[in-house]
Amino acid sequence: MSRQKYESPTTNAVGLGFWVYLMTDLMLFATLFATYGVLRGNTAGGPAGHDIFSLKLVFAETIILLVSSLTAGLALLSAHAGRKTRMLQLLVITGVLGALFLGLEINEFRVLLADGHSWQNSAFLSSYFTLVGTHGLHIFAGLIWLVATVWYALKRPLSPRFMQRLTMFSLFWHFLDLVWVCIFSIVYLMGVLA
Amino acid sequence: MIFASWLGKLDWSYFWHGWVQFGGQIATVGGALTVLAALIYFKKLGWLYRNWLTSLDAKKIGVMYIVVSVVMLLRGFGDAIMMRLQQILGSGGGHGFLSGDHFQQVFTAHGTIMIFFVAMGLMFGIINLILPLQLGARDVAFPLLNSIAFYLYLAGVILVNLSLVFGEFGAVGWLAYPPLSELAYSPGPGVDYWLWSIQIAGIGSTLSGINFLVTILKKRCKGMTLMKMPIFSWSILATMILLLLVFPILTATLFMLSLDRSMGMHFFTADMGGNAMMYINLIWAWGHPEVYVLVLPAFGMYSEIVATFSRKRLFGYTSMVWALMAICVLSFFVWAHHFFTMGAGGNVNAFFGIMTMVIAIPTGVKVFNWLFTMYQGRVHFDTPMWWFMAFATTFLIGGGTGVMLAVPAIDFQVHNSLFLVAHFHNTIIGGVVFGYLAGIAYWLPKIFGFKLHERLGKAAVYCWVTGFFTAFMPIYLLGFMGATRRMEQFDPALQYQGLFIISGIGTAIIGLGVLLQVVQLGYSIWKRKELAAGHDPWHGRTLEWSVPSPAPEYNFARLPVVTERDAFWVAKHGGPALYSGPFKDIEVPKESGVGLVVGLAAAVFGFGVIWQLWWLLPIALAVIIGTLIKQTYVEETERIIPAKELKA
Amino acid sequence: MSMLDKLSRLKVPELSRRAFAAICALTALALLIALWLASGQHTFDLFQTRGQIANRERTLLIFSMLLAALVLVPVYYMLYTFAWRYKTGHDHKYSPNWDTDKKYETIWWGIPIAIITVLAAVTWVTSHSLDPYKPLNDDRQHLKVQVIALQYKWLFLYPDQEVASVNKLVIPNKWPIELDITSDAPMNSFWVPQLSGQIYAMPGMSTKLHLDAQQRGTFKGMSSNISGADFSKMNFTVESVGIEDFKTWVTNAKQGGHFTADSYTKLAKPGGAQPVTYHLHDKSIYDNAIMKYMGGHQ
Amino acid sequence: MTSKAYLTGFMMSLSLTVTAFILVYGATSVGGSPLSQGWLIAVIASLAVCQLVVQGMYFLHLSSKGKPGRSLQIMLFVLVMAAIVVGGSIWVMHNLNYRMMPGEQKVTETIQDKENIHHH
Repeated sequence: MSRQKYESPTTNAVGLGFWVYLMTDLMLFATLFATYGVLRGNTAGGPAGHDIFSLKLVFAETIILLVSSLTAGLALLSAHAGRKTRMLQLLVITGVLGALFLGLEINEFRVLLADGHSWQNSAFLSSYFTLVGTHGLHIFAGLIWLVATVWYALKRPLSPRFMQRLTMFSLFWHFLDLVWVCIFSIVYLMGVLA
Repeated sequence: MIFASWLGKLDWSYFWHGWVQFGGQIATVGGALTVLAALIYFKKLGWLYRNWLTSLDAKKIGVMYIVVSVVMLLRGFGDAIMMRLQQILGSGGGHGFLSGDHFQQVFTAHGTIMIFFVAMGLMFGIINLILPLQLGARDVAFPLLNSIAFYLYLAGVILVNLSLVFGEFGAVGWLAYPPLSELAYSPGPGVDYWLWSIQIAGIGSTLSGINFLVTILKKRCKGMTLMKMPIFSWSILATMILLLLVFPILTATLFMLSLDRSMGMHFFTADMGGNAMMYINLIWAWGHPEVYVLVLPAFGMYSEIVATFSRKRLFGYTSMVWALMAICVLSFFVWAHHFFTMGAGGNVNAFFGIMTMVIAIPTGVKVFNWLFTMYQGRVHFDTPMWWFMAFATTFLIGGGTGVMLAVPAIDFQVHNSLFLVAHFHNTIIGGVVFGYLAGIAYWLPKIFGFKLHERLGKAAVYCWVTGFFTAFMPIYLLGFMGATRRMEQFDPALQYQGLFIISGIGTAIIGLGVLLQVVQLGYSIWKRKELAAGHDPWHGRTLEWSVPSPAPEYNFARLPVVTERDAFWVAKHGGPALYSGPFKDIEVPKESGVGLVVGLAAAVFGFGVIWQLWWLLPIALAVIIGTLIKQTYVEETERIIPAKELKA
Repeated sequence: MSMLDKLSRLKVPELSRRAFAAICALTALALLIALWLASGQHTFDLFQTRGQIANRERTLLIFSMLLAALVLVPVYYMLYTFAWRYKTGHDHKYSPNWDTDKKYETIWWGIPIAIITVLAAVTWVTSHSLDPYKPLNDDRQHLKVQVIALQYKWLFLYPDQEVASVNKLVIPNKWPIELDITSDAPMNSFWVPQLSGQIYAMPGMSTKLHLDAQQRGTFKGMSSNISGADFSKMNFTVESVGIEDFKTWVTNAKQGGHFTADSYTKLAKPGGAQPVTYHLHDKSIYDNAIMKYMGGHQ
Repeated sequence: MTSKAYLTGFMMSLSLTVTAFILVYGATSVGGSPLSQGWLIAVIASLAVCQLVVQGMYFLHLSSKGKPGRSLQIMLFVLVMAAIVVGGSIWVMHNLNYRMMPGEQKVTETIQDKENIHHH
């Protein structure tokens, strides 16, 4: 892929608007992290982090999301290079990986519920499910956006408007990976250590 | 618990709550039906849909914001009258006409409506009307997003009014502190109505914030650097930065409270590890910056008005901008002054108390700058300037009592007392309401082409100020007597009734002021020919006065080029011409129903969660997502206004 | 021609008429309030304070009102004189482009900063000296009272005196009192305006408040935070009595019914209550009322 | 913006992630870890921050120079404000939770003296 001159999103209005939206999402997650930080210890007699987290599963999820972030970036790159089929393939891979990540997470929640550790049992579990679940919902929204983008691009050329939307999507997907870095470090790794 | 039955919590008994509320139900439903009947009778439904409901012209959306806000102001004011009457009757030994629970619903609705659906509505309304014009822009950055944001606000309005007709409203205060607002103590749908009406309106506010921030940063005309921007636009820039930083905190906190109530989680419940203090901490981390979000645009309007009516440049433009930014940042360090009495340590209370006082410094600087704008000016006392004098007279007392409240050891004695109630009415009525009414009186000629009747306007200002003092000085005194807030009856031996009666008289005088404004509006519309205002009725200084009144849909036939502050005043007095060059075709956004559909679907989603009709939620979400995705397939979203039409 | 148009053509000097109307309104309001003051015996709790803590809070309140007036009076003076002197039509100096002046700006950045620094210093000191958790400097042992806010009534427990009292807090005059406060209901706020500032009462948590009464008498107490439909009926009285009277009150109370965990559960049901006293047997009622919300261990 | 940049960014993130997981996996397995609890958390936090910086530079193309500098400035400003809200909340809540603890434990805690709560 050739070298593309990177035009930062905040130069045009739509890019700046989307970047500002990402910042409001950052504040939303900051609030959920603050609440998790405060309620972490309130297990109300129930299990704490180290009792219910499995490092192997989280490691798998993290790697999957990281790879999907890479493929999303490469998809944007090939779009800039005008290679539409290559872009579509990479976008599909990103979608599959995203869906796999979501599947693992939902399964993780299902197992927790089956073991009787539902979000109704303690403030810690409530804040854990909500923090990780909100990130999951964002991933789900990203997947819907991805499907819509691929469907739109199937029979259409790579117009500048489409390129703008694909750049927004890749920003969103990378942003979610940044949030996941904070989640696995603070919730899972530090949770298991405590 | 989740799939109890597809009818959820719906129950016929929620229609009937006694005769007093029946009056409210008749007023709400009756009002809506009469408007609908009038529209059908005059065959205007199609006209309304084509020209207004689907319009993406920021000015039309602004007018819609203001119309809805004025209606909600009347409803909120009705709540205020009911509270005054109840407290008069309840402090003389009788029980009044409202039960404790009903009284609590009235003041919860009063607070929620006045802040979210009157003040925020008027703010977004005036910004939509004036911001693009002041920046020399044809439109806001994202017209469609603007429409969606308005209809999310309208969805909130629909839900809060629906709670009066069917169901109940929260009986928990306008910020619904848990554990009282949790399921254990508020099992009914009331708190959910409160929660979802402001959650949906709050998301609308965030979208508007993004829209206006990008408009200011990206849509200014050629030559208008940030430091040459009118001061009102600066106040909106500061407001939007503040709004965008704190509304996500509200969204997250309300999301967590709704998860507690709808899915049985334990964020803020009294038991199972929940911590109600965290809710109070978070809601005020949003709450205090929110009141600055409301007052900063009013400060911007006062700066424009005082400069224009004193025929002078605004004194200390740079220090005014610094003061705005200082308030914007400092408002992030003060929120805990709302719960000094929760039991935090001396260090925490002292820190937040001192930071609250520090914020009074930039506010004080702004007042001095307004005074010295009048100094050696030629002050013309038209209605907007009267509103400024009313603001200066009342807000200073509010500022003084605010600094007193900032001292924790004093707050221990006056927290949640009627002294506090009088203080925040002082700052909100004196600062925000007078500011937005001044803004409407000042800019209405630009949007509709006629001035409001001067003498009626001044009479209304006179009633508002006299009414305000008569209504709230007794409330200050009651605060000193150790009367706490939100009580519907008092021990007659305390002899509070006299002061409540005086306060009732004050509220009646304010009511007269509101009536005068309604008469003024009607009279001015009736006599709009005589009251016709040219493009520059007040000898204005900024760009919005350089376009004809009423301002055309595209704002500027040719985009202006600006060289200095007060661009229009400079151009009027021998400066370089604002407009030059040939007329070109103008692209104007086409009408779109996306906002309307997304807003109504959001209201349905809210209704579904409130009454636990779970099957409604995926349908509403599918409609929202589907409409948005369909919109991405629409290619031509603009229509052209040909150049020759502009020359006419 | 409509009446309004005739009115608007009146040539009365506008500002003087407006000033006259404003003065007339202010006097009318002052008269009304004076009438109310004369009509009965009114106590201004925040000023007619009867407790050591409330006395110091009152001085602080008056100090801050004076400080605020120090700023407001000159600003009001400038506001109305500028409005009058620079009204169009009055002959005065007109300098339309004079829009900055370093000297003035340093004054109105400087003076507020100075005043705020004074108030900030006072705030730092008083936030610690009047901290509700800070015991009164009195070498006598504080009388320990445990307060539980229930739905729409107050329960006062005297563990050392083995007495339980509903809606009436009897305390020895001029004696330091230490209150541990919780709620077995939605959040409330314990407030006796004439004796001290308020402190929240929250379920599952225990807050502290220290106060005393400097003279005998009955003082009004209330919950100053909304906690349900009848929260406005959650009033109680504080009676400050002589040491001997307090002792007799305790002995009489101990003749009353026994206050056990069951009687607490019955009392905790929503509803009002008349003042009544019991002989307190179970000393752990207060801690159990908190532990109930802990759900296992903290 | 080249595929090489994305790949290097990916590899750096991958290594940072793997290091963090190995550290914690080792610490919680039978052998235990040489570092104390506090140090481990500090190391994980710094690894996370490094990864945020790496992904910010390579994936979000944030850099201090030129036009992309604007988005970095906005993000840093928001991060500072978020830190104020989160840090402030945790400070306030920690102080409140401590002072809300029932019974006398409060008396013995060292914070006791700092908050001048002395019992005779």
